[in-house]
Amino acid sequence: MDSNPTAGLKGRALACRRGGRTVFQALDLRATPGDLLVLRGANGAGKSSLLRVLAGLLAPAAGTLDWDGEAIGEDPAAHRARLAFIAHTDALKPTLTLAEHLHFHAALRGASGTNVAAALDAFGLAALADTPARFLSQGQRRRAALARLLAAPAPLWLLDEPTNGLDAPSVDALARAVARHRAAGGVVVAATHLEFAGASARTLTLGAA
Amino acid sequence: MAAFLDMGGYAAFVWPAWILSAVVVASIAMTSVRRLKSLERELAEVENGRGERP
Amino acid sequence: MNAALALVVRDLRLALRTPAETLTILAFFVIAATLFAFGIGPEPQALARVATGIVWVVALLACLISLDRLFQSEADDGSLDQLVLAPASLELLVLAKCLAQWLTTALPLIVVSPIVATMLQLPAQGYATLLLTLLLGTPSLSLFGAIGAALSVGARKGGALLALIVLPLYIPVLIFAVAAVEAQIAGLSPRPHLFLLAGFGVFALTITPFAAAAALRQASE
Amino acid sequence: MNWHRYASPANFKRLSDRLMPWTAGGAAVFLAIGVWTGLFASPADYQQGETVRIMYVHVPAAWMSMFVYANLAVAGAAALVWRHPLAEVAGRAIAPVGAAFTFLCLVTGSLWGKPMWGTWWVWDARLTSVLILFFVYLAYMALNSAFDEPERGARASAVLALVGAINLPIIKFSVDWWNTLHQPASITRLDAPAVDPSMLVPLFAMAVGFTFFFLAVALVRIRAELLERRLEALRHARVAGSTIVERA
Repeated sequence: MDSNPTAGLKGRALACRRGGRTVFQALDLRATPGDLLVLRGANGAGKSSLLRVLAGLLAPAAGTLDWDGEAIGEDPAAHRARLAFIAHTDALKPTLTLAEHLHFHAALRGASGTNVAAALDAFGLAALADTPARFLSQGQRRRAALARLLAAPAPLWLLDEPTNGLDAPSVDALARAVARHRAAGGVVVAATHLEFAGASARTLTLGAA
Repeated sequence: MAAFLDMGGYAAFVWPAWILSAVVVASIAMTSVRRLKSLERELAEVENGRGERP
Repeated sequence: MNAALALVVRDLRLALRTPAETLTILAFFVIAATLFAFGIGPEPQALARVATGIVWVVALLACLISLDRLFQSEADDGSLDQLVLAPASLELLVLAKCLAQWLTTALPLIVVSPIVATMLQLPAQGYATLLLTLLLGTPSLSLFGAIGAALSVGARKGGALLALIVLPLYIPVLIFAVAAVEAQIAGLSPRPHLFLLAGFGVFALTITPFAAAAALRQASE
Repeated sequence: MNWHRYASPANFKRLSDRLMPWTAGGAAVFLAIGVWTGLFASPADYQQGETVRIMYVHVPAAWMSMFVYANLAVAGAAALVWRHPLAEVAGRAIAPVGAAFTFLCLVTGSLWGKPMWGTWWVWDARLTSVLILFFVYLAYMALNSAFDEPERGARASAVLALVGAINLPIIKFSVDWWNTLHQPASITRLDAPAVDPSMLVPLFAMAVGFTFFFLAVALVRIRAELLERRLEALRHARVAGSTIVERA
């Protein structure tokens, strides 16, 4: 990747208010292509709120947020197109099979379905492709949610507690996917307690007031 | 005076209409002011840290 | 475009996989109509006089009931975030949800309505216009219902919040539709009422995407 | 003119203290004139007799129900477009007042209808439209308080207020359409009674009096809402332990 100084995600003096109180304020963050930014902090410190601000779901009370030097508010559709957001919930319909979920997700994001098989395989779900979601365990459901990252490729990954309910091999699968994504110049922002990412991760701690 | 109160035979309709209007206006005013006063008291307590009610 | 199409296909697939939901709506439609017969009495003339109104009111309520989960189910399992974050415009996706809801609820109601109308002794010349008014009117019910459903995502459970929000908006549909059928029965032309009904549908089509999308964006803040 | 500074309770208190004498005073003066001319100093109507006096509260109440709803829609638009906290709070504060006036309009309409038309409720196009407006008020208030977060309720009901504002004229049209279709010959078609000049004074005085009263009460209720929001924020803060940046 060119060493363009403004590439990637850049937040300046971000503030977020919810329920009339300030969740965080005067927060700066930087994640250049190939970076992993890990968000740390106690519950209620605003990790999830920050991820929703980065995704454009929640407007910041103050501050600016740029991608490649351009404010994300300039072209919301482009920002939505460049990100993949995995929240606490797995967004799985009980009666739909895993393959159907991923094909729908790919179509929803305007991607072709060619990556679905690879996505399932990467998270060890190839054998469960035609299994309705209601039969899956908590860990399998979590892996199915994470498989969306590969089914519809996007440069910016926003992950909220991705390792919840994952067993060790699954955490490794996620770590491998994150490493490959970073190597390809992608940006990953993850709120997590586990050290799953390995080397060279930036850390931002919230709620250290 | 009685003729006035009788309202040409329609007393049963004119007076309730006006009395209800007065009641509605008065109750709006009273409830609003009372609510404001109680909130002011409560806020004063909480801000000075005395009132510990969560 | 294929994002919206994919959403319609997914919702139709979900509906086909859980037919119970659609069947319960249809069962409600028939049972509620028969309640009116018990209330008004079996004499054909008495029922015929009010048949159009009953069929339409009960169809309207059946449609309302099916809308309660339209977006709440998406919010519960986290799909709402994915819809709001899709590159495709949320306004378009809202229309896709409305189309899917219309196909899975209103269409079956329209298919069943002649049976209910017969039970309520609807005069013979009214059937064609009844079906036409249902075809023209139910889209407005799905559209305005979607606004109500989007607004009440995340609201505290219970109560008739959706009904309270949406029913006043249904009044013009009910008035124009019943007027059209009754005009037909009385031998008059239903055309003016049908045009108003269709016009109201176009109006609903224009404001629903924006109102519902705004409500969904609020819900996923 | 930065409106944002009025969002803080202290600033808004100064504004309302300045406006209160004018609004409350205006209400007292005009309502006094209205009551005096309406009940005592105006002749009975040649056609309706004394029942015309009911009109002096019924028509102003109808005017208020629409005037307050217009305010609600404007506040809603401001809350959605500029996300102004004052607009969000104003909606929640004034909706009950609008609903109360609409209820008053319905009851006085019924009290007026009984001697005129012989029944407590007549599906007259105007009365029916006011009834529907009453339902919309109830829906607004229900939606406004149907969420744990006050902001969420305020913005959701703001959308409803706007959707309602666009729909009310159409609903009014459809009710008129419905009314003309089913015009029962039996009930005499009571058009708006010929309002001769002596009636204008009480009618106008009561309407202006109600409007001033509404403005005065709105100031009080908005202040109360701002304080409640502040209290809510303080309680949240205590729970979350995070500091509050600016004091009242």
